[in-house]
Amino acid sequence: MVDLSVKIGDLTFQNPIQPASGAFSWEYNDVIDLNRLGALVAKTICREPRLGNPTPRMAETEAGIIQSIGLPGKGIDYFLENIVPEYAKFEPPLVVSVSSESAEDFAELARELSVPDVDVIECNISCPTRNTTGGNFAMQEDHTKMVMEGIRAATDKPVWAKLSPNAGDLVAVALAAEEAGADALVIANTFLSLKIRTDNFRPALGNKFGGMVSPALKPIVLRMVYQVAKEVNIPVIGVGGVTKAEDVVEYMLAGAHAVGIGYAGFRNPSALTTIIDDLETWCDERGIEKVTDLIGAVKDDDMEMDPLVAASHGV
Amino acid sequence: MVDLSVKIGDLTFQNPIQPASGAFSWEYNDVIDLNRLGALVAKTICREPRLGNPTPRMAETEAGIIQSIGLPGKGIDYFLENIVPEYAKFEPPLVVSVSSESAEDFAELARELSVPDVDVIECNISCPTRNTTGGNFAMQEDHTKMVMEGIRAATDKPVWAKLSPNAGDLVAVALAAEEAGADALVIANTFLSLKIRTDNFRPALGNKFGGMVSPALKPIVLRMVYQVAKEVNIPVIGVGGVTKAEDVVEYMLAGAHAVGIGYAGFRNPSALTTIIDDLETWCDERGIEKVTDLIGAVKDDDMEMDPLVAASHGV
Amino acid sequence: MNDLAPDRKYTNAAIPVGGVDPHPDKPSGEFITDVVSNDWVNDEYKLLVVRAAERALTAYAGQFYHLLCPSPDGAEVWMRRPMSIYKVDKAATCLEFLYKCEGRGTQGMATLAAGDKFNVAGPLGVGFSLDPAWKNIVVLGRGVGLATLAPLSQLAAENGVGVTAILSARKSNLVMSEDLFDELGATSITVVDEDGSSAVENVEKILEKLIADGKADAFFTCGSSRLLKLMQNLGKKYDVPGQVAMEQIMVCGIGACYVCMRTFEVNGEKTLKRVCREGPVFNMQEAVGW
Amino acid sequence: MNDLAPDRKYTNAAIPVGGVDPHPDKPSGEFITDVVSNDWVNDEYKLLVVRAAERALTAYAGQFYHLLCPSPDGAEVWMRRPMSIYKVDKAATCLEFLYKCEGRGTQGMATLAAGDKFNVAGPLGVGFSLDPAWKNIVVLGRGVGLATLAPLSQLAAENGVGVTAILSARKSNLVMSEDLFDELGATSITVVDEDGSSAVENVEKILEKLIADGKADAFFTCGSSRLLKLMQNLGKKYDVPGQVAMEQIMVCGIGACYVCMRTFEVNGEKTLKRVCREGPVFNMQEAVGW
Ligand SMILES: Cc1cc2nc3c(=O)[nH]c(=O)nc-3n(C[C@H](O)[C@H](O)[C@H](O)COP(=O)(O)OP(=O)(O)OC[C@H]3O[C@@H](n4cnc5c(N)ncnc54)[C@H](O)[C@@H]3O)c2cc1C
Ligand SMILES: Cc1cc2nc3c(=O)[nH]c(=O)nc-3n(C[C@H](O)[C@H](O)[C@H](O)COP(=O)(O)OP(=O)(O)OC[C@H]3O[C@@H](n4cnc5c(N)ncnc54)[C@H](O)[C@@H]3O)c2cc1C
Ligand SMILES: Cc1cc2nc3c(=O)[nH]c(=O)nc-3n(C[C@H](O)[C@H](O)[C@H](O)COP(=O)(O)O)c2cc1C
Ligand SMILES: Cc1cc2nc3c(=O)[nH]c(=O)nc-3n(C[C@H](O)[C@H](O)[C@H](O)COP(=O)(O)O)c2cc1C
Ligand code: FES
Ligand code: FES
Repeated sequence: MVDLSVKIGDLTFQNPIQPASGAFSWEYNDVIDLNRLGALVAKTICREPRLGNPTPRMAETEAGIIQSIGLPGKGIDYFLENIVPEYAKFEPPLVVSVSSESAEDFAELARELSVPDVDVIECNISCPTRNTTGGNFAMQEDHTKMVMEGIRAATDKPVWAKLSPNAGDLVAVALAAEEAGADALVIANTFLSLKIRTDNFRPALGNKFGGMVSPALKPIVLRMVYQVAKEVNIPVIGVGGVTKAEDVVEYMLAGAHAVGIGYAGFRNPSALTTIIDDLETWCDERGIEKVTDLIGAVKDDDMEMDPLVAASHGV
Repeated sequence: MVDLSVKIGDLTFQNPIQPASGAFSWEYNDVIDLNRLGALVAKTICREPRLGNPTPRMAETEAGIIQSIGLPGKGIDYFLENIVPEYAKFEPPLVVSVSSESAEDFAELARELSVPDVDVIECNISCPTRNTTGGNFAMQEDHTKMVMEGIRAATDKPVWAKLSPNAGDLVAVALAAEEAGADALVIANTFLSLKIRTDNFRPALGNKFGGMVSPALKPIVLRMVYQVAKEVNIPVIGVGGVTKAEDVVEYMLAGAHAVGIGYAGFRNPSALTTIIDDLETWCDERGIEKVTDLIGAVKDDDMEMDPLVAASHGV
Repeated sequence: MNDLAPDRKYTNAAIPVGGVDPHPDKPSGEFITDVVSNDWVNDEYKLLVVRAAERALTAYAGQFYHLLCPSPDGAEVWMRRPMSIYKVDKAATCLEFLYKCEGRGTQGMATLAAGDKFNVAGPLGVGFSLDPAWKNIVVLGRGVGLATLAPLSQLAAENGVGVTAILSARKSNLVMSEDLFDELGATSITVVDEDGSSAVENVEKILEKLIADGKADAFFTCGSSRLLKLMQNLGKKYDVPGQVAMEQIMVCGIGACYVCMRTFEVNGEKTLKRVCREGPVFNMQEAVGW
Repeated sequence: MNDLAPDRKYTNAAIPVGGVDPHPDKPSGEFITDVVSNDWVNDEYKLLVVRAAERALTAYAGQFYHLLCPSPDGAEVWMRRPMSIYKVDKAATCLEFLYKCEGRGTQGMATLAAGDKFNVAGPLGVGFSLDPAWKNIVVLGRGVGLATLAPLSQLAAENGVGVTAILSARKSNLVMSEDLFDELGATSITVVDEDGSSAVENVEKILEKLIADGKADAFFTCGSSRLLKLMQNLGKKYDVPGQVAMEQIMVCGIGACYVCMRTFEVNGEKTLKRVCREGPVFNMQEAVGW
């Protein structure tokens, strides 16, 4: 039987399937067995209690949804006291996602989150509805470097940087995060989007802009994971449009060590554990002994070309 | 009955519906009445005959397609001699899309295309599978400025710049194109994407990367059109995911003067003329007298907020 | 050599009727139910009856299911739709949903026919609760809000609590559940817009009469902001406790995403709560309308 | 107040059976056909018969239709699928398609049942042509390639041209159209992998015999690179002209997108042509395999 475990930094995860931040909470234990997941990932928390954005916070689009939740939550103190213990009842490592509008506060939050029950600090530096100077640091490499350096200095926990698909030069941002000391990169957050209702001429979301989420976007995020994984020396976690075991394989072939799943778990609460089962079957049927053999195994070094076209491309 | 005509620069188009470059040719006259379209838009041409990219050039994804055609064509001489006369048989203005890997050649091509039967030169500075220094100038504002300035100096025809959704700071690129003298902006080209086949571990396209096209992407492009239209003083043409009259309305509300349509015409060859009909009906049913009244008419200045949340946002 | 076929597969382990239940002790699950019937109740509402696995039948009044609606038009419906449980028929191992055909999701539901499969997740949320001290309660519902209140009346009947049901609708032919309420021994009063009887002032009179008659140990409502306000005012004035079932657009339905929040006023302080997790049934006095 | 419903509407003016044709003179159109039947021909192939508007019936051998396949799985099929016209039945105003169930598109087609609507665009492309000088032709097809060659044989029969059809398949129960070819008065020769008769050497012998017997004024093939090469070689050697129907993945089907290109060798120079517009039928000697 295939060995599904993957290592990211010094931490071992029993399989490469993780929930995506904001799409999961310990309450999913009402439906599935959380101990089967590769990791537990808490929703992004901020320092102060936040109410989040005006409703409606979600609208369906032609092929997916846009959402703008606005990082509501009861703040870090409540989180450490009441939520972390809920996650601690389960076995998989706990990844805590955190966001802030200033680099100093970000570092301080990371320090405060460095408690025994927290295994990884995921830095949500890419919330699409925040602006580049107020929380969405991942649009620009210098902002990314600055904020990640502060966090790195503040904690000994593994730190992961969650990057933005809205950045123009994602590879540069990724390299900046690596240089600043990130242990892994999570690619990607949501695509900044807008829907206008034609019945009342108003934006469909209370917050106007929202982040788009859809299986449709997988090829774009996959391209980003592929480009980044070729350039960095730290693990990449692919997040975007995973709805089945083949998608996990595709991300791993492109260079990802693991995947995060959001939408699929909304559509089918039992999706995550089923994808783990299916991935196991997929590997076993093909005699793949370690799932890590898939990482970066895309065959792209001998692209078959139409001979005539190859000639015209100087190959 | 509603007046569907729109002006872009000095040119009047009988309605805001145009085909998107690469998704249309005079051969569509076999199926629909080309004289009903707002404009005719020829596929991007280059100086030399080009064979284009290795096949397969298209693959279906979860929700859309990725494609990498590679701008095949018989070159500008053949185009001027044989293709322009085919388009000249029809009444709507002819928009000619052009691409090159160097700014000098781009300008020279624009000069050569400045013949009477050509009404607009659309500068495809955003082909996603070209790199930033070799044809995909629209990733960076300085490249955009440089290439568009050369073209502007070379021709008196209206020049439109087709921008890239892969740019990180699209507003900056748009402002650069405007400053360089572009008469209008076409937003946007396709999203750089990758699909890897899990049966043979190979990229699904012969050219590895491809541009994604799907109605799913409309909210992302709509957001770009909205952001850019707020900042520039030249018309914007929205291109991405239009499949019905309501989508045209949505783009116009966001600030577009017109829309380009690709995918919908592939799916339904009779889509474009039907969308024109439906748009007319939509406006008539609502007593809208001029379709131009819709441009930028989104009601976003008095967003309704949950009172509590509004307070927390300082409103 | 066909890699395209799996492009659109979704993955789940929803439990079919008669299937093995991997988690018999969990409060909620993803189930594949069998459609038994799906008939029009009036011009706007349909009643869907589905047969479900045993654990799915633990739903109680006020809880909801999150439904994966089929497409009405050949393209996907991307999000589930929350729907109150209208009736749990343990004998027939059936769940019933009463719904109004509105947008794509419910229009898709309307296409379901006997024999079709239908994926439902639940039961979810916190439903109605009855204080043993209450002998008589009043339920006031408008439109499809009655779908949510019907099983409460059943619960009350089972606990020997008397129910007066005030059923409000635009037109008399849109009043549903009258028979159901009658069957359960509830006294039902119908008010409609047609003859003005549904006017707030008139409903107010009816409620005050019930309070005076000792028939209103608690208030329950769903489906109308206006009627909620009325009950809140009377409840405050006459010290009648109450519960309200709220609605909000949902994504997860489980408490993870914070999409479904609404404003509540608890001890004079405003706060946001998740309709799917802390609700959909809330203390009536805490609700801030909708 | 429901803006969500139009989210997934597609727009078209496809012409239904009996509908007004806005462009009676145009060579191609978008049509909504009525499914008459859709039956299995063998384990892998189905025959779809649809009734179509008059103009849709102008298709001739080698031309194709671009089909908007329904979904096999509740999610969308995003691109049309090209399919040769298998038969035009003008009397019954029907089109027929013979297809192999492969991926999502053809699996979706397989779900069509009598009474369903099916959107087809066409007829498209350049089909087969017959030189009046030809008295006897040889068609050589493998697998579903026969679907493309069948109407050619009909065309030949109508023009008094004799046809020898060599039908190649993996197993004898996968040989289709034998009856059809027989019906048209063609001499059909079946070769299969099972007994080795489909081996290139054997087919070569059969073809050389036909040439020697004066039965091969022209060659036609479809469906196998290997057999194309064989016919090209023999064609060159014995100066037999020929035509081949090529396949390629398509997007527009009309000539606009340049997705469907293949390499051809014209007068010793390599060039790319659009399968949908310059083809799908090409001069056999110009094809560079596939
Ligand atoms: C806990 C709960 C229980 C419910 N019980 C029932 C019930 O028993 N019967 C019934 O008919 N309806 C019920 N609803 C409302 C039902 O969920 C919506 O009518 C349904 O989601 C609309 O889906 P649609 O695709 O048909 O419409 P859409 O096209 O999605 O929307 C149509 C209209 O309904 C509104 N709407 C969309 N989703 C919701 C939602 N989740 N809650 C409230 N309004 C929404 C939209 O804003 C829009 O105005 C309940 C809602 C909740 C939250
Ligand atoms: C002009 C023309 C006429 C054709 N006539 C027929 C016919 O009469 N009967 C028939 O069964 N098939 C015919 N084909 C092939 C048919 O188009 C493909 O089998 C079909 O598109 C596959 O769709 P799918 O969704 O089932 O498979 P997919 O899942 O899309 O693909 C399955 C396999 O088929 C290949 N394929 C996909 N599209 C095409 C294509 N356009 N051409 C060739 N291979 C493709 C893929 O590479 C893949 O290996 C024809 C193709 C062309 C170009
Ligand atoms: C409702 C919702 C809430 C989200 N909240 C967060 C969040 O708090 N922090 C974060 O980093 N990402 C958040 N995301 C983004 C997801 O983590 C993930 O990046 C995205 O959904 C793409 O993955 P998917 O395609 O599997 O859904 C949220 C997404 C959704 C749909
Ligand atoms: C097959 C194909 C070919 C294309 N070729 C070109 C091209 O030559 N030049 C160009 O500027 N855009 C090209 N595009 C992009 C389209 O013009 C358009 O920007 C894109 O398809 C988005 O619009 P849509 O969602 O309406 O399809 C092409 C798109 C497709 C699908
Ligand atoms: S719907 Fe996700 S928290 Fe309520
Ligand atoms: S499929 Fe578009 S040119 Fe042939």
